[in-house]
Amino acid sequence: MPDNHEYIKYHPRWHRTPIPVFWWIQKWVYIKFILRELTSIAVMSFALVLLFHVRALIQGPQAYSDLTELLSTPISLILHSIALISLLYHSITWFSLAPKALTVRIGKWRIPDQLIIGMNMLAWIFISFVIGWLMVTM
Amino acid sequence: MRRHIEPFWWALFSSGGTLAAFFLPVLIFIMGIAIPLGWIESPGYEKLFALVSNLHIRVFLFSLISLSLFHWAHRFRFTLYDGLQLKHLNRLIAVLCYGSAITGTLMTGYILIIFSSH
Amino acid sequence: MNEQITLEVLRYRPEESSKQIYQSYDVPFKKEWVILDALNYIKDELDGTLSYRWSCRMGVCGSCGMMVNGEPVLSCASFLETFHPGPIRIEPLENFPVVRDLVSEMSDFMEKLERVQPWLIRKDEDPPEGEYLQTPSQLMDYKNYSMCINCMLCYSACPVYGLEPSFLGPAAIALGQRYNLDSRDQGEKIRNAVLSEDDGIWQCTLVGECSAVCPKDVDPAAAIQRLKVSTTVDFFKSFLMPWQNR
Amino acid sequence: MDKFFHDVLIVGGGGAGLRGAIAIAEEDPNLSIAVVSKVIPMRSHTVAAEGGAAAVIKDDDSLDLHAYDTISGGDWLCDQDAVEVFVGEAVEELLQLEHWGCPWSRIEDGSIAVRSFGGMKLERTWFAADKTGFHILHTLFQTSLKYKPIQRYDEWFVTDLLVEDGRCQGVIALEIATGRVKALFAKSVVICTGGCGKLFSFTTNANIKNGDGMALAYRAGVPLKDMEFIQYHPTGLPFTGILITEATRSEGGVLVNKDGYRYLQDYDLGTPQPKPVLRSMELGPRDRLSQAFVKEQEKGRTIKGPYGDVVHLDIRHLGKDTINNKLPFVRELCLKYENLDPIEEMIPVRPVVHYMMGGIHTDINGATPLEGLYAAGEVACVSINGANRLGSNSLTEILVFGKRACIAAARFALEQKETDPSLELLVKDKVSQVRERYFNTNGGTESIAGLRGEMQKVMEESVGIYRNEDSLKGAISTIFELKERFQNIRVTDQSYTFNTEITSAMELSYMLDVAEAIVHSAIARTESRGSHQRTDYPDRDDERFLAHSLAYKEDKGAPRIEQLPVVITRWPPAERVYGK
Ligand SMILES: Cc1cc2nc3c(=O)[nH]c(=O)nc-3n(C[C@H](O)[C@H](O)[C@H](O)COP(=O)(O)OP(=O)(O)OC[C@H]3O[C@@H](n4cnc5c(N)ncnc54)[C@H](O)[C@@H]3O)c2cc1C
Ligand code: SF4
Ligand code: F3S
Ligand code: FES
Repeated sequence: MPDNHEYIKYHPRWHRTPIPVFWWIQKWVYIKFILRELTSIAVMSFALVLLFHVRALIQGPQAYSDLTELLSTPISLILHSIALISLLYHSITWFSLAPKALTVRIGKWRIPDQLIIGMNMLAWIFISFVIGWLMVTM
Repeated sequence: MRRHIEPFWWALFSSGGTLAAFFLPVLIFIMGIAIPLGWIESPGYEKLFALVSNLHIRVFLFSLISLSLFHWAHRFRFTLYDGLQLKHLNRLIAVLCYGSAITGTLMTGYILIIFSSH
Repeated sequence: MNEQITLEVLRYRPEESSKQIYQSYDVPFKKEWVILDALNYIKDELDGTLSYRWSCRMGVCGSCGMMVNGEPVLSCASFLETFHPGPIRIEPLENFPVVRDLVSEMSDFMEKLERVQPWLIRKDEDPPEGEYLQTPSQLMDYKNYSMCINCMLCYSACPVYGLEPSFLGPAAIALGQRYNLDSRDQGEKIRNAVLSEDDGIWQCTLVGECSAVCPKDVDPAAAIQRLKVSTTVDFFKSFLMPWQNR
Repeated sequence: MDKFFHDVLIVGGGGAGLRGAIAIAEEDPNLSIAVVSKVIPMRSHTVAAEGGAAAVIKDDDSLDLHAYDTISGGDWLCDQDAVEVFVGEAVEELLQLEHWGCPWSRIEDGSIAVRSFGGMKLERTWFAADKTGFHILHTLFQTSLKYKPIQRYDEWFVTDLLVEDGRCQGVIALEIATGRVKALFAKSVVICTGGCGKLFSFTTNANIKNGDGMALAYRAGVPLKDMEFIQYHPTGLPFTGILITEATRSEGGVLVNKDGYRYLQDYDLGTPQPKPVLRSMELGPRDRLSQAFVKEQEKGRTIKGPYGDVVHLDIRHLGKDTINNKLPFVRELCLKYENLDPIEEMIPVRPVVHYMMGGIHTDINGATPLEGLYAAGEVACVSINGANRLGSNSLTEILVFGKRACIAAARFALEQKETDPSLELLVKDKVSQVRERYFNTNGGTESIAGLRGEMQKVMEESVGIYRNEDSLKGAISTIFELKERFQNIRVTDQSYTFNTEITSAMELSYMLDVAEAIVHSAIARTESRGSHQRTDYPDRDDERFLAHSLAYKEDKGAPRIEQLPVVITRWPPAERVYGK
């Protein structure tokens, strides 16, 4: 027996804790993270809905009014509400993380993160109002 | 130096995310909630048709829809990897996600092109 | 003044059992004590067999990171008072193999750190007579990435690293970016090639917890995001202006 | 039996060890270099240094001025040849660090910024905000990664030197993670293990500063030099002993007693001025400031606190911007550990054990009297610090002499043949000694923490800022007794895996040896000089004591204390004058 058998016997014996499949429900911050990631489903779904709008426009007034009817069903309203909430969450998280990706400088002065977030939010609100106003006055 | 395709997907993901963040909430609100509930009056078929006939609008719609799909494809790919620990299905998931987004983009392109011939 | 507080310490002693077990200790509750003082009390007065790392007791050597009530913290910078009335759960840092008790194995990081080439790379071999000039604002460009004490809290908070231990991880990437942004450095290309490999920045899904737990405000999440932006810009540049590739 | 061979083996991965390792790798890439450290190198205590590193760079400064400040600051106990080498090589070392990427603070045009420091006549302290040591250590560590010949043994604890044929040929070390005890052979060995502040309970030093290297050399018959000179830093936070850097005062912070009075003016340190004046008042040397505190305390003019008396360090008048830009770490530490914001409140401070002027006796190339053994950094005594080190000289010292010692060791290694196989027996013997001594010891009764506490108490009480014959005699017999009791130490942890109880026991035995050298050196020096203040011999005595003390370990009983004359080149002993 080698004279150092005692330690060889115990080394290396590291303990590894496996990560559970549902790791993301263990902490509130991870839940928020996974919800943020799941907003992409709403993004995708509504992009497809937009495409359906366009398709209905091509197919003529009849198809379009069918679509309008479909949109007024409670199911559609619920789904749209969920999508809206998801997208609000998406927009807010997206803009709050914007300063992580870009630093803007004016001369030597680096624009503080809060200001970048603020400017994005303002632009967002502005765009939303313009689009809303266009739709109403069209 | 090996060139990775990853920056390409990421660029699509982040431009899609940005467009979606700016435009989608208000569009959902108006088209999916306010108009169906009658809070806002629908502009009507004719006006909308005219609107979409505008080339600029169509280019915009194309970018918005297609990039949103890529945004989803990229994000969802990682959600599947990490959230469900499906890393070993890496290839398959990537093909499915980006494949769907590419198909969606082709469809969008097709529909918007035939729109102009109406 | 004789108030006590309970610490539930997750212990692992490979020679005795392959399982981790919680062991409770009652220690005096003192306002000015940090968790580390309580552990030292246990080691000195109650149970000499408890193992953990520490050195500076002033939040700068980076050796005393552990999970306290589920959050990765520096135990020399977290006061008992915050967790009153207890009990307080003390566990080794998550996402690392445990060697013994609260001691985690971090050679993985050492290897990764080396991989990002965290030293100044210059094309010209001869440095100047005096110093390289660097204005205070150029210094500010990378300063906060140079503050990393390698405490591993960020790795412990990053689920992506937990799931995929091959991920280069927040601190190593931030340190790579630290040299990239240093006005004296010319090695960005070489480093970015490593940083954007499969195990590099693209694994990060911007969970952001790395920055949230960092005791030195290094903000590794931002380092990674900015690298994504700059690598992407380079990627498109190399398509549009292939003559620039050399 | 596991064996490892290297050309040069460096014990310690702090600033001195890493600087030296890189120097060897650059000198001769064919040499194999081992860096053995009981902590991962970036945990070394160099990381905690805050204020800065001194070197002459500005036009109005000169090497002679730096040398004079150092020598007078050291109360003429410095070897002047060493000081000349030191100030001469200082600037290239700091520039070298700059070229490796150290983020030195700058002035607007992009050149290096310097600040004033205690005891320095001109502004010559380079700094990286108030985390200078941190940046130096990380720059060195990260740079060292690019040199392939440097092989690290992280978390290996050196337990013994291998000495055979009157030559040091390697070390015995314990791999902490596995409990293996192995021999690491080398043609030369450099000890860079840092200081021994943990001999005292109230110290700025980290848990790992136990004088390991001093004890290793001492046990191998190498003398320890000037061990009675222990620096108290005047501004430590009560309870934790966390250091508030001298830079706080060089930026303009002032010390006041309980009446808000700048008491230093009463102790021959100049008169208060609104702006900091170099070599005056708060910018006097550390020994004098710490002594003034004790005098002030005797007069009852200090402030009572739960952890001993304090005075106040006031930086409120510097304003938020200066504090945030130049002293961010000071603010962070106060907020975190004292729960006060120095922008609005005064900081309570008291003198705290900080630095060891003495150490392993070496020549100006870092060579010890034992062939093949070198030393550098805080563990060594070259001596450039004399009876009192000036703030910001030490970081420079670890670079200059870390490099010199390692280069000398490398050159020595090149001349040696392969290691002698007859060492095997010695190794077997030493390894089993370590194993029998610490693993499988049952039935001891003395607790590690208990003995350590008693040692710290006696050191604090008897070998503090002021000492006298009686206090030292008491300390001598207590340390002797503690050493006896150590033979009966209790080690409850018998695990081979990351056993930190065994390493603390070993550290305690190192500290007891170092303590022995300190108390005996202190009693032999019947004069007052620099940080060694004897109330029974209040004056400096150049007739008898313009000399270093050398403590040699004896097999039994007290160490033998010898003297070695100080090297004087151009600056004959004079009075130390501050504030004029
Ligand atoms: C709080 C603080 C602030 C300071 N500020 C300043 C300042 O502003 N300016 C200045 O000039 N100086 C300052 N100093 C002093 C200076 O930092 C130190 O003197 C210097 O860093 C010592 O460096 P070193 O390389 O000799 O040792 P260290 O950095 O202490 O390194 C010692 C190394 O030896 C290893 N080691 C020890 N024992 C063993 C063993 N048994 N086996 C294996 N390895 C071992 C350790 O692991 C470590 O790697 C300060 C000191 C303190 C405590
Ligand atoms: S980035 Fe922050 S959390 Fe991560 S290792 Fe560095 S200091 Fe620690
Ligand atoms: S937590 Fe992890 S996923 Fe990215 S932003 Fe931080 S590295
Ligand atoms: S002990 Fe050094 S960071 Fe906590």
